[in-house]
Amino acid sequence: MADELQAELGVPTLEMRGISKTFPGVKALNGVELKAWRGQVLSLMGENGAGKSTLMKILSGAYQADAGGEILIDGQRIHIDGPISAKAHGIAIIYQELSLAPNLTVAENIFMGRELSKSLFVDRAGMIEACRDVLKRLGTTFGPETPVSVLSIAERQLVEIARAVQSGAKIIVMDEPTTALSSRETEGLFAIIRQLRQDGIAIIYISHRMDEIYELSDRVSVLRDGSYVGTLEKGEIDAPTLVRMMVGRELSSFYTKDHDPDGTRGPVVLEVEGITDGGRRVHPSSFKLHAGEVLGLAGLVGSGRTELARLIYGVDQRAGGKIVLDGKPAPMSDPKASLDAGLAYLTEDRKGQGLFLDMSVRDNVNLGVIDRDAHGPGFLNLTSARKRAIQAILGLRIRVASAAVNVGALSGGNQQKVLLSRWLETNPKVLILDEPTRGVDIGAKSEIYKIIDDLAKRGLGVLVISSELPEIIGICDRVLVMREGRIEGEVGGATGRAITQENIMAFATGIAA
Amino acid sequence: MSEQETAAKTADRERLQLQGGTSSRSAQLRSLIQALGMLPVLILICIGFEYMTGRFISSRNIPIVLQQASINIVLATGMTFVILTGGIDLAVGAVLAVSAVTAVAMSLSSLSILAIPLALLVGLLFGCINGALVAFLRLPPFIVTLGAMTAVRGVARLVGQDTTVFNPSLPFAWIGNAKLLGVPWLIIIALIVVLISWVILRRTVLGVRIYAVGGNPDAARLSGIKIWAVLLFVYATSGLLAGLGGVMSAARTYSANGAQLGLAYELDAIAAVILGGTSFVGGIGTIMGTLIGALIIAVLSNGLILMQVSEIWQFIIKGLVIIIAVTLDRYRNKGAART
Amino acid sequence: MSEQETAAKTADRERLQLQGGTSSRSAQLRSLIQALGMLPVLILICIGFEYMTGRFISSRNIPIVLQQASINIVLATGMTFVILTGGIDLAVGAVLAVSAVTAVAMSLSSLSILAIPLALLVGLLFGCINGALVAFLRLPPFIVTLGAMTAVRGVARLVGQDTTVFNPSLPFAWIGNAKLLGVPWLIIIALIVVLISWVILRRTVLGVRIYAVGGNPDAARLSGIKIWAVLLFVYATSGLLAGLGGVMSAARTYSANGAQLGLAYELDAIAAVILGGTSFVGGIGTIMGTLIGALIIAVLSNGLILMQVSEIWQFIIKGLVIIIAVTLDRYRNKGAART
Amino acid sequence: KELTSIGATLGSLGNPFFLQIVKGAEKKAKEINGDKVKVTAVSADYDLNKQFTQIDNFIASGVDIILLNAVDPTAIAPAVKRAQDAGIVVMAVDVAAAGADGTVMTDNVMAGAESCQYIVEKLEGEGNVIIVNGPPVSAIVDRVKGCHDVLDKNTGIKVLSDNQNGKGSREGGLEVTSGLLTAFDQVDAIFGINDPTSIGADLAAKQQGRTDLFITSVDGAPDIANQLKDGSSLILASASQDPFTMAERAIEIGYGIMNGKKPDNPIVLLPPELVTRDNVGAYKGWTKE
Ligand SMILES: Nc1ncnc2c1ncn2[C@@H]1O[C@H](COP(=O)(O)OP(=O)(O)OP(=O)(O)O)[C@@H](O)[C@H]1O
Ligand SMILES: Nc1ncnc2c1ncn2[C@@H]1O[C@H](COP(=O)(O)OP(=O)(O)OP(=O)(O)O)[C@@H](O)[C@H]1O
Ligand SMILES: [Mg+2]
Ligand SMILES: [Mg+2]
Repeated sequence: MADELQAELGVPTLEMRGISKTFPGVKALNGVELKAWRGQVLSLMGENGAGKSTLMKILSGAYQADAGGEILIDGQRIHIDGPISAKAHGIAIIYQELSLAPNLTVAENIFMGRELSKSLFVDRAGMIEACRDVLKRLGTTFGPETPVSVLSIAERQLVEIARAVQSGAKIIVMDEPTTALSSRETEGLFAIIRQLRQDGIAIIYISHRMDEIYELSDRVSVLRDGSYVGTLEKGEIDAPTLVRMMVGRELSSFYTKDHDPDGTRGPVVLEVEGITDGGRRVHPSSFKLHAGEVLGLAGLVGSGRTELARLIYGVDQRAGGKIVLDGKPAPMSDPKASLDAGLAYLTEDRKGQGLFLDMSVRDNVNLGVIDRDAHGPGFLNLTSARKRAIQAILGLRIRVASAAVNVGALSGGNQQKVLLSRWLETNPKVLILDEPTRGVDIGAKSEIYKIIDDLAKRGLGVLVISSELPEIIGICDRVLVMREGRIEGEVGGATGRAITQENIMAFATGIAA
Repeated sequence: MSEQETAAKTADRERLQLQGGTSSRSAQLRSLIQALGMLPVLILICIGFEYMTGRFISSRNIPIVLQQASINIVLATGMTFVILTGGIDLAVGAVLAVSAVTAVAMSLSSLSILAIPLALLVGLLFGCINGALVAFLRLPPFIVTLGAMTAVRGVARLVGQDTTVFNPSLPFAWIGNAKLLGVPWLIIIALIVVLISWVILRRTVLGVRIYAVGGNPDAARLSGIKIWAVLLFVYATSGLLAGLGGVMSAARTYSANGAQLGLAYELDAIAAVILGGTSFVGGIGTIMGTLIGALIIAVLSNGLILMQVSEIWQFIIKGLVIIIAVTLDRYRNKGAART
Repeated sequence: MSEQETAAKTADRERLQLQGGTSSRSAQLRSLIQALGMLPVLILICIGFEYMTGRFISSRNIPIVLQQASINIVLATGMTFVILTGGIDLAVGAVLAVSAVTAVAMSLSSLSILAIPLALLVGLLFGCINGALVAFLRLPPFIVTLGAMTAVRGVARLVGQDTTVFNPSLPFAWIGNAKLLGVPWLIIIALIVVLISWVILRRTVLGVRIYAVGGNPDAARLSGIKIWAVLLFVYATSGLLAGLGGVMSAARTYSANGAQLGLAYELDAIAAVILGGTSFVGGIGTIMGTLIGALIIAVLSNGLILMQVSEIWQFIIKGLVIIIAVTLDRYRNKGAART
Repeated sequence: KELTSIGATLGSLGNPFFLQIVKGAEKKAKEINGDKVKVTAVSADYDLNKQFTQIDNFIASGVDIILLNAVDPTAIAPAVKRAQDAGIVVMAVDVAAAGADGTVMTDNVMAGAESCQYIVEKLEGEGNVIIVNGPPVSAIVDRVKGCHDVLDKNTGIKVLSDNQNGKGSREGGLEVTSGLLTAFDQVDAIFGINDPTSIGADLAAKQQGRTDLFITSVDGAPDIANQLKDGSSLILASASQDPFTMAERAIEIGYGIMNGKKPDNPIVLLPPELVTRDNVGAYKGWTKE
């Protein structure tokens, strides 16, 4: 089969053979191979920590592979010793962990390292013009002159995508480009990918979202524990096979919704009334969250979901409105007060606002509760800290050697699990989860869904913000939809409108109104 | 400090949001006001001094203040480059000393024509050494330049044989004493340095890359920017400008002393940069801000002497004014954001 | 600096990965070696001096070195707290001066029993002011403490009426001159300070929070940490320890001079912290590293005088050794990472 | 006893004055015991704590004589005592040091007085004078005191300013004097606390075209001597010291004490000599090797 294909398509545009990578103490990659052809989308799949990003970072020159492997472009053996030589070979990459300079504008970021110039001087106007088009095709609401520091995570992801597309590379790697994108931006991206495919670009696409894989892939290669498992051709791609290849076992149920089988909701635990930041990002919004309920918050990128959550949690200054938590008016003016009152918030920006990359898994897991555990006047309770960390590692299947490892050394999905466990440990009454499964593999995702379900069963109120509609539809009892800073509508529950993609999108895009 | 960074970013964002509807012209105006930064504070201080002494704003005094500021402006400009990449250069005072000593000593020799080029070269050389240590060995800039500050100070004393070298008929004394169309050369030189630096930072590819390296070195590296080249450039520039500062200082006093000259100048230079709104974490800041920062410092020194405040109180007032100045600036920014 | 930081962080990360398969015992051993940091360099320098002078490692000289290091150890410990949060405290030298002057002046009055408490209180007070400005007004620490350094210096001179205050029968002179079981009190005090600080940083909730604030202030706030409290604490501690340094200095010399005492001490303290491996960006570093950094600085000063090197060459050698020391450390780390 | 090593801790090695002290000490030491003597000079930068440290280091390295330019004449006592207990002879130079075995110094009060007496005479008891002060160390405090004593006796003389610190350097003198000359329109004379300060003041006056005044100083350093000779500067007089001889004398006395020879008078006060434009021809300048 493979040989036939080879005959049909000719020499692979990109071939990686026998690539290994050893981090001190960890063999991240072990003799991995990969073939990609121009005009095709090769998807790369695998559990969190399987080595996908590492393989791609070797391709982009961010890491050096161990001796022994080889990389060929159009059959020619090449040597990549850094980002510059990778670029010279026409390789562009969208990193999983965003790598933009926040102090520069969108255009400057897109052209970073290959700035346009007119004689001696930098040609800002030219760069701005040159990226207008890509930004438009991606459907961004911001322009090329916007400083990146003001963009949300999703918008930054769009900038990264624009950069790779703009670069004119012949091989483009996209490492989980859609984790923060909602369906509309994803559509925009897919349109571009199809265009690129037609233009004869080889695309390597990494994602944990099955539907995207079906939609885009010409072929899927799978990694497990740093080893190459196999490749499925277009016709052979189906979920059970993929899951078996990735996880090594069958996955029974994906979405879990065991709580609240008969729709009898508990008492209201969180009541938000007319909360607003003065109309800049969030117009007065009100809703009620019941105990034992999983409430979804859907909307397009930039619709203000994150901003609303931050207002509720007390991160940003509130201009009006009130909050009643568990029957008591909560004067939540800062995160500390919210936490003490029993409200926890998982941020969507795990690297920027969530994790302490230079601190251990143990400390990261325990940070929300260290003072509750403390002995006497603030001495650390090391025993309970270790216990919690180990429980979290085992319970969420975090792939890490020990609780003493710095979080920065974990793969993206595993970092997400560490962050999630911090908030679970605080034992809140209400939990706000902003993109809880961002970058998490299917196995772990179903575990997180199970956890959310369990939390609801235990009587917590859970507010889930997610850009992944299937996820919202799969686990929520009721869904609020935001548009342009307002809660535009509600589906599910007593509304009589079913929780479907169409109903949600209707509110999200404003056609319902 | 990242706490403040965050605050600043939020302010930024809010300011930007504001521009939402408005035209790009008015956005430019806003960013100009932004760039002016501490200017209102500077003007306030000047008016205060004029009010209290009646002599501050005079055709006699203003050139004196500018002249006194000129060396610090030159040093602070170099420091701006370095701090924009997230580094620091503690060695500028010592490099200034060694190049001043070199310039005067050389002017006494038969090759006095080489005095200035050699002094600049010495500055450049030490700058390059610092840059190489930071860029290639990836040592922390603070320690590298602290070590350099100590070692170069020793070299300065060595070169000057540990005394004051003095040349009453210094061939390049015009730099420190003559005027062009009524404007002292020291001031002209300082302004030219500021101008060139502004062009480099705002109008060249190198400038964009300096900001990129300071903003996110990982991203800069991954996008193929040669970080070592950028780092080497900024430290070399800082060294070269410290060398220029040495020439200016020598020209002004006809002499140089390796042990005493330039002590603690690095603090003044850094203070000017930070007062001017450049951030220690790198990637944020402007040359114009630095210019204003340096002027604030010079005006304070001069004005307090004019007021004949005793030295003790000069210390206290200067310290307080510096703190008050940044506080005002913070509030001004907040105010702008609210408008 | 972030370039290197990144490199260092990656090295850290890689080092940690190492523990992967091995037991937690050996992981602890490794992290101990990690914590030792510059210790091998320190030992190397000591052996070098002993070899060259034959007098360095002697029961007479070692206590002298330690005693000389003691004040810097105390200051650098306070500085470690501050730098761990990503800040800096330039005012320690001036605060040391004002509290030393206070202590001696008070000891001359009828309430001499209050000399030490009052001096410590003065240090604490200035620390709290710095902390409040940084924590509540969110001003950049460099500018705040630069302003404080200037203003407090003025206050120190004011308190001491600009002369040396001297008390030949200082009631607390034992601190600077007496011994306990053969160990000078200065050394004992410094070690107690180090020990307490170690406990705070490593064994208390506050310690974890200090690292958290330094590592990622945004995340710290979202995790319910009161950033202002942490910042206030670290600057207050730095002030208090500078006050303690003032008492130690006064006890050692029976006197204090507001204008001259403690000049540039902040640089030595910062150098000790950074030599000890603490990172300027915050969140990374240890007290033990700082201790070793301070010892390296003291050993260098002492050893070079023992070798009767001329002062000029002392400067040059000191500067070079500092740079070489961090370079060695970098290579040691790289080596470890490769193992 | 053989003289093998000398430690010197001095106010600031940046000042040529102190360098002459080192040179003088080196010369005398060589005379006494040839090349076998090692002189280590360090700069205390006017920090008493640092000076204590340096003295401790000298004790540890086992020097025979410490040449001490005390940061503070009284407060240095404990350190002096410690050195003496370790069998080291402590010689104070330029500034007194409580408890020292011997002292050789210029009479700084007198130097200030002589220099300012010149101002009084030249102005004939009428005029406005600026004192450009320096770091508050005893030598300088004494000079200013001597100067003030003289000026205050003349009711016609008005001291416009005496509280600005020129840091004892040219740059500082230039900066401070620039400010003061802007602040006062009528200035007849300036007293600078040392030669570098006065040279700075001279530059400032010239830059502003203020040639209607004159300057006096203390030190009598070579630069000043030259300027007095060629008449190019506004500096008309400087009360000279002789650091080189000062150090020679100190080492000589110290060596005597080492070998049990108590000097008749442990305190030697070298009188300053006022060098002016008129007598500079006869001035032999600072003694040199
Ligand atoms: N810089 C590093 N230092 C040490 N170990 C690392 C480093 N980067 C990655 N690893 C390890 O290598 C393995 C593979 O990581 P990688 O990031 O490639 O996973 P991934 O397949 O991209 O996972 P995810 O889906 O979570 O992004 C993980 O075990 C991770 O802990
Ligand atoms: N602190 C802030 N101040 C001003 N504008 C902000 C701020 N944070 C985000 N924004 C902007 O507000 C808009 C809404 O962002 P928000 O993060 O709330 O959207 P969201 O619905 O959560 O979508 P996503 O997180 O998927 O981008 C974005 O355009 C963003 O640029
Ligand atoms: Mg990955
Ligand atoms: Mg969001």
